[in-house]
Amino acid sequence: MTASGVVTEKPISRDLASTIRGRLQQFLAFGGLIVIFVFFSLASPDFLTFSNVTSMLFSTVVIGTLAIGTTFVIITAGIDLSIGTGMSLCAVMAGVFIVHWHIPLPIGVPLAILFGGVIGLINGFNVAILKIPPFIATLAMMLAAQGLALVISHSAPIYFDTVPAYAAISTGNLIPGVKFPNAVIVLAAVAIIAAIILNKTVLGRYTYSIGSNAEATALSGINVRKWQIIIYAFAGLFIGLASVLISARLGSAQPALGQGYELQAIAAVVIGGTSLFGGKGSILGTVIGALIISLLNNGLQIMSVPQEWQNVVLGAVILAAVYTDNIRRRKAAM
Amino acid sequence: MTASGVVTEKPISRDLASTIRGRLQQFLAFGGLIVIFVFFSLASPDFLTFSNVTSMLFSTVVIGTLAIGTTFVIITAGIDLSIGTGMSLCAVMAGVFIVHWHIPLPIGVPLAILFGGVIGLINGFNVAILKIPPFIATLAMMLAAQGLALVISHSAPIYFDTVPAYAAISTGNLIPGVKFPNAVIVLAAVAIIAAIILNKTVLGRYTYSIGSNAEATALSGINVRKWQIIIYAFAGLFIGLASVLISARLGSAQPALGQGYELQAIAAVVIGGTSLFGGKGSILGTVIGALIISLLNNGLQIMSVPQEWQNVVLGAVILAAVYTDNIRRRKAAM
Amino acid sequence: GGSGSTGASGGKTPYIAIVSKGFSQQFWQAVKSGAESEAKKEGARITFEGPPTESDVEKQITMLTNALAKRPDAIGFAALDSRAAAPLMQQAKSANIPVIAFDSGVDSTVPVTTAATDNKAAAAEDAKHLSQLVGGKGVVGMVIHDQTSQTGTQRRDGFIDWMKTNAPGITLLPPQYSSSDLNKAADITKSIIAANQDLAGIYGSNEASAEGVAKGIQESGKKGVKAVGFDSGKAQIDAIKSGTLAGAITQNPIAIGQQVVVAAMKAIKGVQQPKFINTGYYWYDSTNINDPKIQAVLYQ
Amino acid sequence: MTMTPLLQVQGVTKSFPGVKALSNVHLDLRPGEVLALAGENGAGKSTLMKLLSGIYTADEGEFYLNGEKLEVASPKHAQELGIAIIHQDFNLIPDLTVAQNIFVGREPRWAHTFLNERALNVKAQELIERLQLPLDPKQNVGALTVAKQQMVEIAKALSYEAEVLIMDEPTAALNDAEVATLHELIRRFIRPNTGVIYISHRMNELKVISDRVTVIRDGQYVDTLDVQTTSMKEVIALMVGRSITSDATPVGVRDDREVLLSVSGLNTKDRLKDVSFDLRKGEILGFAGLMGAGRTEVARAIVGADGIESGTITLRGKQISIRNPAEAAKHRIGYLSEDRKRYGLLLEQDVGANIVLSAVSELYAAWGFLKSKSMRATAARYVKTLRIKTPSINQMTKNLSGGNQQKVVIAKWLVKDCDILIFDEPTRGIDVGAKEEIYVLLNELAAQGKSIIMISSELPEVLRMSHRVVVMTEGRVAGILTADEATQESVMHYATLRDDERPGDPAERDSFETEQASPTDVNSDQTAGKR
Ligand SMILES: Nc1ncnc2c1ncn2[C@@H]1O[C@H](COP(=O)(O)OP(=O)(O)OP(=O)(O)O)[C@@H](O)[C@H]1O
Ligand SMILES: Nc1ncnc2c1ncn2[C@@H]1O[C@H](COP(=O)(O)OP(=O)(O)OP(=O)(O)O)[C@@H](O)[C@H]1O
Ligand SMILES: [Mg+2]
Ligand SMILES: [Mg+2]
Repeated sequence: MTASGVVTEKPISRDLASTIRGRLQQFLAFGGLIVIFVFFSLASPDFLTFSNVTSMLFSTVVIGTLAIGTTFVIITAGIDLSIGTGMSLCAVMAGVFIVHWHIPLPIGVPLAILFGGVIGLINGFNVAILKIPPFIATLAMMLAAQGLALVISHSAPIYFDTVPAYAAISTGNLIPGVKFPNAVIVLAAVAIIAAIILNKTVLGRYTYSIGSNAEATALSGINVRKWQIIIYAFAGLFIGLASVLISARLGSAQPALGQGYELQAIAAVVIGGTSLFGGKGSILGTVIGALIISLLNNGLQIMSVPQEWQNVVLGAVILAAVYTDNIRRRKAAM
Repeated sequence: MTASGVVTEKPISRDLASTIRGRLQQFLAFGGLIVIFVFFSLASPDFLTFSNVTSMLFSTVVIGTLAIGTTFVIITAGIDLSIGTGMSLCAVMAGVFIVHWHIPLPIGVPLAILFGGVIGLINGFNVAILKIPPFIATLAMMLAAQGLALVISHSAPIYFDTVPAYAAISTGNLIPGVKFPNAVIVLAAVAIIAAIILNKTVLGRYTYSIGSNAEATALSGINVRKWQIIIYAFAGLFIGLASVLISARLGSAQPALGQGYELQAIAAVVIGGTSLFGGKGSILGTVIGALIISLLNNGLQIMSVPQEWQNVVLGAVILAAVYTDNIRRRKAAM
Repeated sequence: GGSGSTGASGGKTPYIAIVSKGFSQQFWQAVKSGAESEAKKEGARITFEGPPTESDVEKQITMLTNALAKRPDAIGFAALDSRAAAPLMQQAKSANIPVIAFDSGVDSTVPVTTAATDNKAAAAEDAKHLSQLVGGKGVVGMVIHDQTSQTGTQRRDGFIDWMKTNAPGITLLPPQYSSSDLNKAADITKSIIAANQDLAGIYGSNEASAEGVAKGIQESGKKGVKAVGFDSGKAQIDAIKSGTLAGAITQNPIAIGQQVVVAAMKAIKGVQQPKFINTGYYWYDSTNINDPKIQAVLYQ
Repeated sequence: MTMTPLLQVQGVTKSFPGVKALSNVHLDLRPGEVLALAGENGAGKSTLMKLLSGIYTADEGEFYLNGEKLEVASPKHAQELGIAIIHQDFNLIPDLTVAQNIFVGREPRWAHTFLNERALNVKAQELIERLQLPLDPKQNVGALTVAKQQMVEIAKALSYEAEVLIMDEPTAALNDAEVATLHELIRRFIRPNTGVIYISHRMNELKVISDRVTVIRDGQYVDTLDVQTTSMKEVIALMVGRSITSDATPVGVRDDREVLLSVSGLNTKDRLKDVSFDLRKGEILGFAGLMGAGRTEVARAIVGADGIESGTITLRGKQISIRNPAEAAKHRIGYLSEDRKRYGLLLEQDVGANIVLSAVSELYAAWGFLKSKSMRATAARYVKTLRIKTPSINQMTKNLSGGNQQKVVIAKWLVKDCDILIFDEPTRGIDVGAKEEIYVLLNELAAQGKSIIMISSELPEVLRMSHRVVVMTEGRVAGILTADEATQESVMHYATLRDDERPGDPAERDSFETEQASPTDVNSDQTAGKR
């Protein structure tokens, strides 16, 4: 065959260049985070201390875990509003399993996480099979979970103090001697695993495909319904995990805690560059998004900004961060 | 000329049939509402009383007004998270205008409504010009408005009792003798006006076309940015109006009230059949959606369902309502 | 926890970090203003923060953690869930930061003192007055501001317990919850009235709920329902003056705020003080509302 | 000639990241002419047109309209200047009706604000009737087939009363009959002060409609030729830099092949009536018919994309029921949709991801993990074989030229090892050279024993590829012809058979005479010699 003129010359070197550029972009997105970090470090001497940075990371854990799970759902062009109250329900179930039924931790904790998977499974079923728009399906789940958490717990916190080992899941220090809470390590591990799944597995690939064009994906012979259910159920596991992390941190399952977390988690995902219209997104972005939010909250509190002003500043900084990120991306795309 | 064989046969009769079918569909969507209504009427003798129905309608007013405005934004494939706290901020501003600055009502009230427009305008600017995703732009506004409402009001309600006429905007009875609150009449009027604007004006047409395919709309020579700003600003007026209605009802501007209203309003819009992906939606649907939510809340309270179960039932009914609506539509589309 | 030494008293203005149960509600704003005015008097610097809702335990814990990171000279803390805060209490102790608990007790030996009201007893007082107002019989509804928080449950349970033991003629409706949303409280009240035409009395467990109860009664046009509330606030005081509300229990949030700062200053200076400071509550109605003693505890 | 060109392009250069789409291109359009623009996929045709219509701005170069320098700031500005364009990728608003789409931005109004919907529909109806297009002004555009959407684009462009009309592959989705209609419209549009730039990969059509043809290759100007005095062979040679020799008849026609798939009595609620046919092993079965004949419907029904009312599908002698395309894939049946943008591509994903999509879990995964290396190798191989013009397999598919996007869709189905491939308009928007290569590939697949259903609106293509031709009309199978029987005339005869119409019924035949005549006309250049 002739006419090789159309085949691009040196595809490899060009490929490499674009890879480096992509890396650089992510690095720069990270840059926004770093700017804020440096600012606070200079602005307040209390900010850049080991214990404060640790506690900032610690406060990222719950939102971060929820956000990572939701990233999958949002990349499929879905949404999950049930993560906040779903987390309360899972925490209550963890309490029921572990405190009331005395199931040992090595079984009870996975059970609680799986319970999150069941919540996701139901969401997935409603979305994929009953064809309920994700917003409504998960809104309904949000309401139901909220109610059930109260019903099951009789509107009272369930305390884990009969099982002292439970708290160690979040607050213990795996690395002996260093006061670095386990929850942060768990978040890091989970982020890495999620990133691998999103980028290196069939599940991840189909997550992107479905979000890009569900119809084209279906016509390519992929069972979109089945995969949607799997993805929602998989994301649900993160609800369960978050519930364990938060209830271990607090030493109790708080049945009314959690509403509003969905918005924060979704915000982290979106700030991290994932599109609500599906097809685009990354775990690294989500983690950065979650860090930006908790960094800002922490920094503003550390700087003793009056609370009524904190939200004003938070809003403005989020806007500025995303705007500069936009400009950067447009520049990079030139 | 050629190719007459391809012309569709009997386009007129098909047209008529599809029109009738369309009407029937809306009637049936209404049907979901009616089923719930009839159920409660049978289940509790206290439900179907003039005063209860009035108060149910009254309780729809705020969410309904917010939802109508947001319908426009959502049809453009946008979202507005700032409606709840934006409403608080507007209410506080109404207090500042009317109570602190003694601006007479006929000017003060429009000013407060316009202030809502300004909030929308800023959102529109951030979305259209700075290209911030609507979710983030309005999330930032939500945070900023929340903070500003507290800052401006010094975290204390502003009472309108020096201006007794203000309360009449919501609670007065325009129709003499009949205890039918003005706010409900305002909502009805606003819904009709909004429906006319959405269906019969250029603004409405561009709302749909931007949501349906913004790129194609721009290529057709329409200034999409300009119209996006106009639409957000227009939707903002409803934030202002809702703030007047709620503060007139309560006799005070509550700076901390409002968060969470955005989710309810968006839920009303989506339950009413508007797609979060843009291009589709109607004011009638939104009003039905808002009515379904407040009907369920009211009915469950009237039936003295324990509150923790109310949310569970609410979730299940919303799911069922939307599911049946889906089936009906699929059937109708056959 | 490397939160260094306090090193405060060395000429620098002492810094007191106060973490409350809420922020934007009137009650907490009154506590805040009391604390601020006292701090001014004492020459101290304070910060005052609280989570958006009284169920947001995690947010409060984070706020407390951040407060500790600022190495304050003393901490004022109103725990949403005292057990969840226990490790942080230990951390404060090891950093030699004295803790003043307020509004409710902290399940820990760390706090130097606790300035709190007995919410259960206060709610019982409300129940007693309502029972008298309705003549010991009839249907009584409750609009409670929160389902799980300590103030919510104590004010609910205190009310219910008193009614159950002391007023057998009264039928209590299941409590409904307003999430401290005035608008919602008004809607709930109207629903309760619509469903119970024979409603004799109704109780609102905080400012928003009480004000909502007054609004709901007013909007429904129903006459003869006796309503009692909790806390104060302009609209509530007006409702009491106009008779829509029969009366209410108020605590003294301004004094609570002041006492937190006073106690903190004492603790910083190492002055001994009692383990418990009762901040008290007062019943007020149209008869005593202009009493200077009552006027002093009302906030608007 | 000394007259000022209507439109002149000089020294235009345009680059995208990693791609130099145009370099120093010039072109002039004379008043009163149809100028064809020819070039391979990715040569830069659409890019040039987008520069003219204000979508992109040129890196270098100048434009002149009637001798005056032209700076097109935006699409709206282009409209105001009298430049109208039909885009290759549709730019329609799916949730609006046909009428609303045609006049979007120019709606009849009262007081500048209120829409006069009735006037809008009347205006649209008038336009549609004047143009003789089979459209209903009140129908939602999103519900239309590609062909009809194309017509909406045509109507919209013609409604502007422009001086310069740019048509970027307006006929890619059209049937010969509709092509003829369009040509008639163009002829009526041409006046002494107007001109048309016409892009198409159907070479025979250029001969019929255009006066001159400008050829570009790899973003560079090659030559401009007078159509009257040039043969299309020369144009093609200039385009692809070599001459195309094609054997113009189906290969491997045999009638002793075993039946693989048998469809019998297929009915759908909407369109199909009693559709029956057999597909044999190693066979290329062509599907011909006018627009709306139901060919796409048959394909979608077979793969389970749409529900069927009755009828059986038998695969290798066993009756099967296919509820969705995933089940079809399990039976090794693949479907390439005619609407690449809506049903074929993940536009926001890269080329590599698209190419391997349908084969991911089967060929490129172990224990759920992707075999990235082998995926990339495969993608790179198909980019090479199909000569997909892209800077790398990491390029976003959206950024490819139309024809190259189509090649990506084809590659996707070549990667997946299907026994039965249903190709719906597979060569839509693909240049002549690449078409030949795809034909070769299809013939190779058939020779390997794969069965192919090829739905195409280009009759010459159907005739040169198909072992047998199924002709459909109005949802029915009007006739099944062998390769020998299938000719322009016989196919068109069956394609226009009406319900209950006996072949040769003179009264009914009358109304289709013109319709049959014109396509024959159009294709005479290429096909007359072959048959
Ligand atoms: N937005 C874009 N970003 C990057 N590259 C682009 C973009 N648009 C076009 N290109 C590249 O520019 C070149 C020319 O594309 P163009 O669409 O003009 O080709 P074409 O001649 O119209 O081809 P076809 O016949 O396939 O439609 C192609 O290599 C294409 O990949
Ligand atoms: N008159 C019509 N009314 C409603 N729907 C129609 C009509 N004509 C066609 N359709 C729809 O369009 C499609 C039918 O055209 P289809 O694509 O099957 O025909 P085709 O033979 O493949 O023709 P082509 O692909 O050339 O348009 C189906 O989706 C059908 O529902
Ligand atoms: Mg092109
Ligand atoms: Mg077709």
